[in-house]
Amino acid sequence: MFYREAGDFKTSYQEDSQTFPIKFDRYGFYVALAVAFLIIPLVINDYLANALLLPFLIYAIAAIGLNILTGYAGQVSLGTGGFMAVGAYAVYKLMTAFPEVSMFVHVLLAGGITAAVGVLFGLPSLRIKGFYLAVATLAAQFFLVWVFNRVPWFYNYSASGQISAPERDVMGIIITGPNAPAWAAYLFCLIFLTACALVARNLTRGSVGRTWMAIRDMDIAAEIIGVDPLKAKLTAFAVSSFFIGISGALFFALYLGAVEVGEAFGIQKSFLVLFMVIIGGLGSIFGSFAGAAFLVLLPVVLKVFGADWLGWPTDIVAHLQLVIVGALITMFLILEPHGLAQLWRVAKEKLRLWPFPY
Amino acid sequence: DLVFPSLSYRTGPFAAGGIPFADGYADYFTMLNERDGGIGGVPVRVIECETGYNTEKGVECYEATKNEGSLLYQPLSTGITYQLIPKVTADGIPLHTMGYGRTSAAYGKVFKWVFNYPANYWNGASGAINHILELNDGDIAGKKITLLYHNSAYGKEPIRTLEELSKKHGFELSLLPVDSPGQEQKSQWLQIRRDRPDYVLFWGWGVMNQVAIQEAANIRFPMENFIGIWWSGAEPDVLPAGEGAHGYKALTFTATGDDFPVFDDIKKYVIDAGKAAGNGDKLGTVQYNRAVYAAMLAAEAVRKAQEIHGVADINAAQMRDGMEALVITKERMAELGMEGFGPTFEVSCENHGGPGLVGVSQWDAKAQKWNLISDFKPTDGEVIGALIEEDAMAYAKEHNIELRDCN
Amino acid sequence: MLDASQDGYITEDGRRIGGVVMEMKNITLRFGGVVAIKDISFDIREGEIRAIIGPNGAGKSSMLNVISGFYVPQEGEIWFRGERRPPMKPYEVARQGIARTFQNIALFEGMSVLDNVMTGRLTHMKSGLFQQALWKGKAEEEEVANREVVEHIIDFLEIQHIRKTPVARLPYGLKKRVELARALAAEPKLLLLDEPMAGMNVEEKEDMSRFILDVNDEFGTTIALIEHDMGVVMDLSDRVVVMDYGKKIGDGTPDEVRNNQEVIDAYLGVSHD
Amino acid sequence: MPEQLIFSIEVFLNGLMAGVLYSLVALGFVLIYKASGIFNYAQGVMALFAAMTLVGIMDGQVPFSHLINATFGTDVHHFGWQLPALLSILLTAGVMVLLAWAVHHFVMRHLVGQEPIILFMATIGLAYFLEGFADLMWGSEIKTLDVGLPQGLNETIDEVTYNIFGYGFFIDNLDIVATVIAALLVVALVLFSQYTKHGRAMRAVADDHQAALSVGINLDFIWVMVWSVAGFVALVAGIIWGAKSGVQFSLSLIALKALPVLMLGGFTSIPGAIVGGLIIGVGEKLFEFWVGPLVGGATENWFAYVLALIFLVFRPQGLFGEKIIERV
Amino acid sequence: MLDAANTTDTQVETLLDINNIEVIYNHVILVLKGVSLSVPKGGITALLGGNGAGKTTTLKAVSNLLHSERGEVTKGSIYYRGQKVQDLDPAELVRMGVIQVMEGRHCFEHLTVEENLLTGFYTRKGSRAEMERDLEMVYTYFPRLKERRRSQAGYTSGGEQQMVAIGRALMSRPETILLDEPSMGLAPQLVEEIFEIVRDLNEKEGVSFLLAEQNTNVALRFAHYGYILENGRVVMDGPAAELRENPDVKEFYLGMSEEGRKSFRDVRSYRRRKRWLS
Ligand SMILES: Nc1ncnc2c1ncn2[C@@H]1O[C@H](COP(=O)(O)OP(=O)(O)OP(=O)(O)O)[C@@H](O)[C@H]1O
Ligand SMILES: Nc1ncnc2c1ncn2[C@@H]1O[C@H](COP(=O)(O)OP(=O)(O)OP(=O)(O)O)[C@@H](O)[C@H]1O
Ligand SMILES: CC(C)C[C@H](N)C(=O)O
Ligand SMILES: [Mg+2]
Ligand SMILES: [Mg+2]
Repeated sequence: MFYREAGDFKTSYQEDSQTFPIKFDRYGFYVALAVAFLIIPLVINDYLANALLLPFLIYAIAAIGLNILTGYAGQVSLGTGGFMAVGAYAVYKLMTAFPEVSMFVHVLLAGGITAAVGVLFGLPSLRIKGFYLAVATLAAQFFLVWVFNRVPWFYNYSASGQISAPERDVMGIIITGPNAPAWAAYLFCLIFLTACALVARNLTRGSVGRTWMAIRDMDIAAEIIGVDPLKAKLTAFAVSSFFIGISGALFFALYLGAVEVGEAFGIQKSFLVLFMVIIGGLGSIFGSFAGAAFLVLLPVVLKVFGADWLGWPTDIVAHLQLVIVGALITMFLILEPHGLAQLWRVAKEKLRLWPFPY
Repeated sequence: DLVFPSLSYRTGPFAAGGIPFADGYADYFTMLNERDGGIGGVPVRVIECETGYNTEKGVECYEATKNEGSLLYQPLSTGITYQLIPKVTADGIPLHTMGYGRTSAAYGKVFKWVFNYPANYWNGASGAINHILELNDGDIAGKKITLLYHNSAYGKEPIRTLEELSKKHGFELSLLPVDSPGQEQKSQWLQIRRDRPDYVLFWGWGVMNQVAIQEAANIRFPMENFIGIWWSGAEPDVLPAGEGAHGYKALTFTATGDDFPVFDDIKKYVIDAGKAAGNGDKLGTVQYNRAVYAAMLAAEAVRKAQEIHGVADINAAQMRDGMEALVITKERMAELGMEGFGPTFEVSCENHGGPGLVGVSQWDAKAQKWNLISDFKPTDGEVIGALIEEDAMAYAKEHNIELRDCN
Repeated sequence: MLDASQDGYITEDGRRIGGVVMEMKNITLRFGGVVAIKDISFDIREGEIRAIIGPNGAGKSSMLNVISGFYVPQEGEIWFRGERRPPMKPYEVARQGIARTFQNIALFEGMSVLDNVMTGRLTHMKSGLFQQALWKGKAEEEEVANREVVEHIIDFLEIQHIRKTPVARLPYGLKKRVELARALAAEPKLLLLDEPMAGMNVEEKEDMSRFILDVNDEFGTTIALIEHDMGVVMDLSDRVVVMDYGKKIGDGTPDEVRNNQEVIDAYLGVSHD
Repeated sequence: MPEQLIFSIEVFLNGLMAGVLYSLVALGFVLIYKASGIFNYAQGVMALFAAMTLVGIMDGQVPFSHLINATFGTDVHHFGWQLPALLSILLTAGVMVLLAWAVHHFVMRHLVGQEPIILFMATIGLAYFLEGFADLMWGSEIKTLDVGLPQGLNETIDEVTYNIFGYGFFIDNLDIVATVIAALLVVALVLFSQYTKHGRAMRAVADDHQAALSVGINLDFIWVMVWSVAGFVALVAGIIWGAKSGVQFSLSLIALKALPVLMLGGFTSIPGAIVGGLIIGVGEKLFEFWVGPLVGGATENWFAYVLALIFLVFRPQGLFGEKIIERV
Repeated sequence: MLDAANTTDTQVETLLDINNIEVIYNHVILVLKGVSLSVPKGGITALLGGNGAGKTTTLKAVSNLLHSERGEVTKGSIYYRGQKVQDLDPAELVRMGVIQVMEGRHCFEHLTVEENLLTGFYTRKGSRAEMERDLEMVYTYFPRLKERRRSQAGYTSGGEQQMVAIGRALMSRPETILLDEPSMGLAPQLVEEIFEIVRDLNEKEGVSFLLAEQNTNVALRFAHYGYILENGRVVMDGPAAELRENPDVKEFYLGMSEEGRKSFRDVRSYRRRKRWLS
């Protein structure tokens, strides 16, 4: 038996509620961390960073954020793009206003500002539920984008309304702008992602996480057994927006470097992140990673395969890519509506039982 | 070989403009390869990469192609241009945004790697006002001019210049943004009906063009007072409105029609040979022609670079030198089979934007063709120059860029 | 009638029942035109098992919903522990020490049994968002302390073996038991049970009865319970309220109720004994 | 009459007309939602697909020609025929039925009973697929659609109002046609869902799949039927929007215009879709017209959503939505 | 219609025949581990057993409603009137005369009571008049429904919803009704009432029933034959009268000890559960 949890006994409740209760998983996690922090920075290049790794890390943060709101607290949101925009513009204003302050601080503050905005737009969730709420969050999406497009103060009165990230450093290492080395930007994002994932995991395994899930699974019952729905929903909006704000800030400052709000943070972005969450698995942090990886990789792989290897015309490849991505998404949903995370869980269950079925 | 990535968009909301442009760009290089065996004996390789007009994909395309020995980027999108400006500057690859992108990139002292000759959006704005001035014998004080624009970086570009010009000439400017993609413009046109502006200037792209022209025809706005930028004046924009579009004007920095020898060569060596990038039915249309022009400018810069550095297989830095030393003369255009197709100009270290000569074309619905009704004329360099310098300096300050010494 | 003096009474099997914990005075509840509860008054005493019975649609569940603050009656007063209760949100009521189970199981299907029962402890957990985010200090201590309480209840209800199972996979009877566990985890002063034994067979009903009696015995919890199985009601409860069409048609000891002709006509059909 | 008032009336009327167009798209949503609880995001792309197919059939385009040419090195483009509009519309309707069947058979059938959000995501996947598929099939160039619908200023209204107010109102002929068509469609659909056996079965399916199965309702049939009807509604929407702004990608984005309409009207109500559409049409046009210039314009995108949001805060199930039955 | 005594009589035609079926949910959860039973024409056959024994699963296996729950019959066979019915879809079974009344009532909340009933007519080819007639028939069995015909089913009480569910099934003119826990959550007199109606339908209309029940007491009073299911296996079966007298059944399912029914209060310690198999 390859994967074991039998014989892995816990002697205290602390141990039982730790992040990776099973030894095998725990070691896997350490190995992954070591590779991510020690090995990848050595081999990284611009293409890897800009086409794959940065978007993956950044989207994973957004996906964790949305997963908290949608997967754990059950509030479907289509406003992710708008909230990412808040993070991006917040960090832009901060970076340009206080150039000497560390980017760490700016990004965190941007998250905080987004959290506040998130709470504001989360208020209607008290009355509006399910899909109606999903569509209501679109109001946030469109309104925020419009505001950033409209109010010149946000883009420092630049002629075109674009914002672009000036060069900033962390302890002397440049991490934004074109001169930032790939490994530095990568590590910066990775640190945020790791921290976000750990915080998310801590929140979801404790009482806050349980209030969220209770609201998700049956809000009336939750309220009757003592969950304050206002507090539960608003903390979910706040925490979720905090993460999404961070990801928006990184998306702008480290990944794209220049942003046009309607284009970069439009409704498509909201859908994309929601997809990541769903393909990855609602209510699973691991799923957020898996979903982000899948949807960042897939188009690139398809493109490289179609255009570069088979040499097909780019438009056919682009069309086929839509067809394939669409088909794969639906296929995934059909095969495993609970996402990659569930697939992984089932695989583990099978492994555990192997070679004896049932 | 000489590598030219083509960041094109044959899908998505702006495919209508993206397809002919991508075709023209590729076909011209194919023609050079077939006819001349490349440029200076070195074959040209075009790498097409689909962006869908999407900035993220644009960045991905850039990163994927930049290590292929790419000489020049033309993303055909103001949005992508903004992402690429810092990147090409860091990587040392020239970027040519012909008639789009960041206007102040014309300021070569700050934007070493970016070029936007022969004309930019501020030239466009000024050119349109000049045309109106001409129609009104130089006095447009008190006239009402409305700018109907794509609510994006692209559409907002002319605002600053128009504001300056309205101060200078005393016309009243009002702004009407339309959100992308712009299929619904009813309110904007009802507003135009109410305000009765004397002229409507128009910065649109994609479906927005077609709808605007249709709506203008619907409310019977006098078409000759409706003037679009060069990206809003192609065949697919006017055809759907039929007769109604007759008289609509669009600015341009290229000639119209396929009456130039270069197109015969393209037909002969590319389309008839079955080597066309697309269906081959776009030749002679506005955007196709403009792409041929863009490709021609690139090829000329290569020649210049080969001349300067004495190597045939040039690199990106050499390409940049070629672009900065580019001189387009009447004679050279004639040699290329494109006499009078575009303005003549010179690029310099300070000025990456060319002279900003702008012409006006008008749609003839009966003949179904665009006619050039005004030659390529200079625009208000005084106003524009000052604005460009101001904006470029602000950028330099924000990004800690040291001015180049151009002497 | 029993001697309902201020300080309670002694039951047949010798348990001491205390003073009035909860008193409903002239409650009326309407939904649009439907009058679900019509001017009903009754009380619940400390330590007693109080049953509410009546035909389907009589308004029993609505009454529990009124007690737990989910429905707000148009008229009437609610007195809890000697004070008139101001209008309250359901979660505030829960924090006062009133827990309940639901007629149609309302477990959190996406969570494990353990997590479900832990949600019952929410009213006892105080650590803030930041502490939890870092999983330091109070957050962890609290988690462990409450986990111990919960484990005790899990042992008590004999659901150790399914601790980590997602509740969605459990059979009905176990779900009911988990729901009871969740309510108990709150260590309520007053426990409301809405048809805890619906859909169970005799054996399971016996178990459930045992649990209910033990809760009452061991923790001294006051219990109000709705049930259709007359055997259970008659055996377990100290006093019974009978409702019909929103009105109260009987109130008293099981024996009194069982022999009340109005109750027989409206509800029992035949006399049960 | 004061000029401002006259302008407002004109904008109001145009808003009504625009609203009807939104309703038309929203209708397709409502149908599918009612019958299967699926929030069909692909409705917009279906309109695009329908319109492209219609143009393709009319102009005798060879489907997948680009793909065929690229793989086999051939050079086929057109069959060289030009079919009459009506026949093409019928053929396209047939294609939409086929599409309905395929969507159901390959996708939705396997997702029965999943949570709404999963279904929603599946339809977004479907939207991607269909968009790529439509482009592969017919090419992504912009196309003009002309089935002979009148377009442009309506002279009669212009004249009549000019005589009355001294100002000729602008009403687009196309909008008038759209209004009539939409009205007919709505009446037909309401009658169908309230008074026929299949309509009733459709509503039953919406409430409880399992129970519907248990009484012998053939879910597959109902769903294919509903998707077909929605496909037909999409075709109508595609024709009208296509005539307005050409047949191209952006047509699929009209879905986004329909969402606030649905929210406002209630996801399950056919009359709601209409009234919601009208309120939003009028609201956003008037707002853009009067308030837009003060705040810099381009408010239409968000105004509809914000308006719907405000409505929802007071009526969480939308204006006409079925009351959410909340009991424990 | 059928006497409890002669259910074992071979004369009687067997309608439904389930042979050794196995059901798996989600590809991993094995729920039925070989269940065999048969339902004779004109009888009321009860399927008894505790929670999670697999009663509902058995019924759904017959009516083919398992698919929508990711369940699957992996072994064994099911015959109705000698025809293999495993691969039919539920609608075809309804047309053959087998209809299920689901556990937990499952009314169409937003349809009116009458519309709910009419959905039962969906598979019938009958005329309008026939439909009206059947509707009347249902209303005579359930006069209460006639009063509430115009109200939305979502707002009717539990008992009424149960009636709607049964009435709806009757509208398809079934030969066999698979009735899942009709007594759940109903007040005692309603339980009696519903079972009386079941008996009426059985005797007057000749409808056969396969009845899943927890309430062993009532079920054995009205049924002719019973199967006891535990843990996905049939552990005992026999004529209802015999089962009623079986000491084990008495103790575990009827809650009686030698001295008659004992009080719930007196069960002082949890009994070690005795299982036939587990
Ligand atoms: N949220 C609500 N909206 C409208 N009517 C309601 C609501 N809740 C309950 N009712 C109505 O109030 C009446 C009483 O319902 P209630 O659920 O309290 O009955 P009950 O006594 O618990 O019945 P049962 O034994 O069937 O559970 C019923 O007629 C019911 O339809
Ligand atoms: N959709 C499903 N997925 C997974 N397991 C299921 C599913 N439905 C039922 N089960 C499991 O199958 C077993 C038998 O369930 P079933 O509903 O048939 O029992 P039952 O005898 O009808 O019980 P009850 O009296 O509670 O209704 C239970 O353990 C249950 O958890
Ligand atoms: C063809 C284009 C470059 C015009 C485009 N709208 C832009 O981004 O500027
Ligand atoms: Mg109740
Ligand atoms: Mg069951």
